[in-house]
Amino acid sequence: MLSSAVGVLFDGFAYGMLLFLLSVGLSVTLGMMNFVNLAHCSFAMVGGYATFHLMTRLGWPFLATLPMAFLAGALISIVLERTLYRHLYRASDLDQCLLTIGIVFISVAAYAWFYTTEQQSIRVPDWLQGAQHVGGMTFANYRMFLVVVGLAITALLILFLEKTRFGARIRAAVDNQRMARGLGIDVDRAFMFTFALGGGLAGLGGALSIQVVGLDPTFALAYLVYVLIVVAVGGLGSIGGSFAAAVVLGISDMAGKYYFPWLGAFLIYLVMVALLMWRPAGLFGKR
Amino acid sequence: MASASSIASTHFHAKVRWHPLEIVFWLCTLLPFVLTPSYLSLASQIAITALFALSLDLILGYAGIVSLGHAAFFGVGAYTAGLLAKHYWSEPLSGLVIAAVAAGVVGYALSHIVVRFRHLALIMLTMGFGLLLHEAANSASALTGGADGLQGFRVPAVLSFKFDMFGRSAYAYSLAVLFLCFLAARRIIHSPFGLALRGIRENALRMPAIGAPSRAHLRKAYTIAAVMAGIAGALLTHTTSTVSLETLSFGRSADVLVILILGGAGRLYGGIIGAVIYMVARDQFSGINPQYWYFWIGLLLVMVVMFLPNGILGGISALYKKSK
Amino acid sequence: MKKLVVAAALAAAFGSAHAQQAVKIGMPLTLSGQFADAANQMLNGARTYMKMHGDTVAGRKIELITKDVGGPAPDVAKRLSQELVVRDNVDILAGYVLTPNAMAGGDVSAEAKKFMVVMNAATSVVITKSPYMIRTSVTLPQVMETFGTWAATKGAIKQSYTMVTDYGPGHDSENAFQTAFKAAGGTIVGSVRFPVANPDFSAFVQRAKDLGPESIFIFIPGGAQPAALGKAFAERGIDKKKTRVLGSGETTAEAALKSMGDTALDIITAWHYDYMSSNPLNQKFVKEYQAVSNGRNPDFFSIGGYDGMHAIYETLKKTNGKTDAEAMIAAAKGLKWESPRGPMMIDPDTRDVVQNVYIRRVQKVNNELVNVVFDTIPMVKDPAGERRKKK
Amino acid sequence: MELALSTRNLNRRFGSLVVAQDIALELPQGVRYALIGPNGAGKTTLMNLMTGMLAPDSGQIFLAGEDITSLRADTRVRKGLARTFQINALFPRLSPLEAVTLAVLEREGHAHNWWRGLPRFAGPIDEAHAILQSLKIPPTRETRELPYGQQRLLEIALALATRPRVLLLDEPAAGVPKDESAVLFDAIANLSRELTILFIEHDMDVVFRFASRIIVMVGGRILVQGPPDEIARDERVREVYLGKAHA
Repeated sequence: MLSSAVGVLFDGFAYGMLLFLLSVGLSVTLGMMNFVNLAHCSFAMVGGYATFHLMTRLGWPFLATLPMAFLAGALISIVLERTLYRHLYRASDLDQCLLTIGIVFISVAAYAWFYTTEQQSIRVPDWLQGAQHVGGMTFANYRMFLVVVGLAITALLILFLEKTRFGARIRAAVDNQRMARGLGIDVDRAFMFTFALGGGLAGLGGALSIQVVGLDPTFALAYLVYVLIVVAVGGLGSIGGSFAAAVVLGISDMAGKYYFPWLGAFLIYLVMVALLMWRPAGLFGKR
Repeated sequence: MASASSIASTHFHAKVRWHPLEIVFWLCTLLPFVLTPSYLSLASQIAITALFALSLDLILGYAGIVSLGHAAFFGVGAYTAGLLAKHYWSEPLSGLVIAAVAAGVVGYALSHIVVRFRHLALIMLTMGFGLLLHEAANSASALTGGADGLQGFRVPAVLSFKFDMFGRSAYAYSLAVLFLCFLAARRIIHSPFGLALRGIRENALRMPAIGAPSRAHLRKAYTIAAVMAGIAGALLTHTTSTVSLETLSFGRSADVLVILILGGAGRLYGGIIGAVIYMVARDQFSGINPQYWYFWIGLLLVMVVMFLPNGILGGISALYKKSK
Repeated sequence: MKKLVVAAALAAAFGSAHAQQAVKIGMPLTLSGQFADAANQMLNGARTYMKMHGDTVAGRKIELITKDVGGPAPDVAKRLSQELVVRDNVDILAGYVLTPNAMAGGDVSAEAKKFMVVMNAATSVVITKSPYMIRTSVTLPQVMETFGTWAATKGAIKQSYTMVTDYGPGHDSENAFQTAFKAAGGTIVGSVRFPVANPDFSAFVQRAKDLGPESIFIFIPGGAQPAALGKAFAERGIDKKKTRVLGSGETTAEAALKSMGDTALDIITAWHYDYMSSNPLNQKFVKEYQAVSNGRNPDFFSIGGYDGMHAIYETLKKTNGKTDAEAMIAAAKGLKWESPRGPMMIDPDTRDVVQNVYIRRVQKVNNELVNVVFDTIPMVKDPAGERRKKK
Repeated sequence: MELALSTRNLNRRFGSLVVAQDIALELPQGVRYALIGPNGAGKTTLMNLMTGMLAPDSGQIFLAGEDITSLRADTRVRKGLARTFQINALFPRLSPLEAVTLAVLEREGHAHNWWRGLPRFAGPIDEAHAILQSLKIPPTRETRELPYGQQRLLEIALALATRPRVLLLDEPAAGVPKDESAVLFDAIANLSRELTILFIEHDMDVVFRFASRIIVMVGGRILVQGPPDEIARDERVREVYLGKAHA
């Protein structure tokens, strides 16, 4: 029984990495900048379709498309931030909801138009296929890859934000706009970069998730619920919080399906409700 | 001293009196019978969605509670009415009352948890309860018929007016119930309790400092909103004789939130105007272009937010003030 | 007196014009949302038939009017069906990808007395909603009970562990397969249900692998699930010597095979159609279909649409263009024809589809994964429909 | 003499920071108390403890002899303990008349009535209107459009509407220019005699003109309390305010 427990923990952790990549950007924009960006998963879809397009239409290798997916997500978020979001930083959060839901609808229709409603999948390189069997335990290669990428991104993110001067400037601008402007920090540029970073990570997350859950134009709506759960449970504006929440929810979802499948979809919602009632501000929430 | 109290009471009287525009609006709701007889079933579903949006407005527009799971009460009302018609009797008016009570009980129970939270935690909890109820209805397929929807019941007519394909009695029934609930909502808004709700929305922290039991007020508002949402759900069951999991879905909760924000929250008419515009636009766009109409609805939402902040009514009243 | 003559002339003109007037077919489909792809495949199937057989029957032009229901929403489906009848005054209602929407459409077909053709919704009881309805897709008991009986008898399988998606059709398939399998002497060692929303199957496949039953039976809907299940199998792999994998046709659909790769070999499925079947009629249909849908291969939604149009064309020929429901349903009952899927008939009593059920195994044919048919149960009636007749 | 408000060894700390230590206060009925002390002495915290906005670690609070330590904030208000806030906590889009009427309706227990129209509650409306007139606040413009001084007066009007026995004023004249604050304190001065008032204030000549007794608080503890002339001469007070070097 122990072997399957380790297997489930590993799968859960890998699935958590995926959820983390998809939601960390939203935790930053929603938490620190107080901007309700429900279109966050559309950025993920942009990254996903960028990878799909490069691989199937232009024959790029899988790994080469990942940075492009990041760029695609970052680019689309810069465009949206500069044209639309900028005007709504001081608007009510309800108006922000309406704007971003509108963008989700537009993205769903646009991708259905360009890529049809067909369920897309990609051929990852062989060394990412199949699984390693170690002492009765199965570790899927792709999931190991996800864990490695997830941990690397988390380390880079924390290093960048905590250690570099530019990272410090972003945290300052995002934490207290007025004070940061007082110190001469170009807050607009910091906001734009924060959105780009969040959008890029989502794009990367979208690209990485094709192999696990597939990709079709309704991705932006289907995964919005899960991303919101991770952000709320993790705590606004805290990268560590999102990481912890993504891992907890990933493992509990996987374990739920394995050990008490009759609970099915109830489990992840029960875990969310319980965690929120215990820690309303989230596991590591600042506010 | 008469002059002192006269100023004061005129201040409140002015707010309560019916504005001529309101009367014109409610007369216009009768036009579909004459102008668009073949769109009456659409009109009936718009009236039902308007009632659903009105119920959300009570807690969002007036008490500041953002809910992403309001379809839970809509669905409870819909299923109660359906199960009643299937196992007991299919007379709709009594069905409405029982559905309203059922939704109210569920609303009252959940309100004890919901009022203790704020901001994102509150939104996610309402969403969580909505999703849990949806899953419960799906797995209790023996009772609810699961994904295939509740089968084996029909609601033939209301007060000897047969529900038929043309939707005449459906629209009359939905509109009448919408109007009655609207009157109730209007009374509530202009009552002391309505003033207390607006106080909570304006400054929830100050309310205890003036001796207001905020949580009790919020619980009552949440329950009233649940009752009204349950009535809307039951109306859909009666007028279409169908009940499905979709009445409990996250999609319906998100749609009604979009409709209310589109129309403008906190103005009683926001939900109704939002429902008319959103559903007519959706019907026309999807008629022209069944596969990609989402694009145009998305564009409409973006345009409204960019040019009419605080929804259509909010934007118009701002333009009106600016022009004065 | 003069007025009377003019009225009569008008009526005559109008009457004869009636014969030339187009036959309008109203199609409420889930063209947006989660089931948009299924609706597109079905519509392309219908359009392929019209391209192959022309768009006029018995002197009347055929016109398709599509509306978007948006998902499993019977209230919207009912309203759209009503509007098609009242506003667009269609002669025939057709399409209906999902069961709740078909149920709602059935009410309108009965009330408005309109001939109705269900081209997919597979829950057996749908057919009872209107006396003017026929079905040209499949019913779940028709395939799953047949498969359950086959598995315990010809398939020589003693035990099975069932895994189905947790929603209406999933529950029906589970109970159909289990009752038939047990009736034919097999034993069910356990069952599990996947949540509809989250298509990540690795935990379930891992659990089935660890249990190592003699066989597992899988039912999943079309759309996102087959590819995701395929990936989970490719990742986890199933010890084919210990466990034989049985499934509904969707388990090894085109998208699933593409992502499963060789782990799909030897998977045994039961279904009524496969686009790779060598039947000449099917080869022609697939070629024409690819032209209409810019290169997509047809699936069981497409064949449902294709055969639905065929039934409409044949019925109109027999009533030479008259579209009143009584005449059409009488003409449709007992209709027999050779479809790309194989022989087909509309059951004269239940108006439901009667067709072959094929047992297939995944094999490599000139290194392409194909569902090769190795057993056929001919002209299977819907068992649930038969039981309803006895009641 | 009946004690309006008293506390017995009230303690509260935030981690290592002690904000209140064995606070023992006794405010007799009708006396005007000033609470002074340097910034961060714990003056506002003491008010938050007494009004139930903040729960004490230990100790008790009595209102007219009744132990209200465990009561909710809104229940304490209904028992007669009202307060104003240092930073305006008002209702931006309600008019002053609506806000004060709401306070009166809550007091009379009418606020739960969700069926009768507001105009039918002439009593509370008139009472609210009278309070606003007494403090010269325009009744019908939206609160957010009022000048800052009048918003400070509205804070007091809201507190008065609850007909308190004890009124806690947290720097009522904060941010109000010199001349206007005189008007403000005149309004406070001629409030009814049986009303016990405790106000936090930094401006010493205002304190000495209005307070009949003064409490000096430092580092979460009460240093000394007494009549104004005694406090003026007290060494410790001068030390606290002028710092040791100058003493």
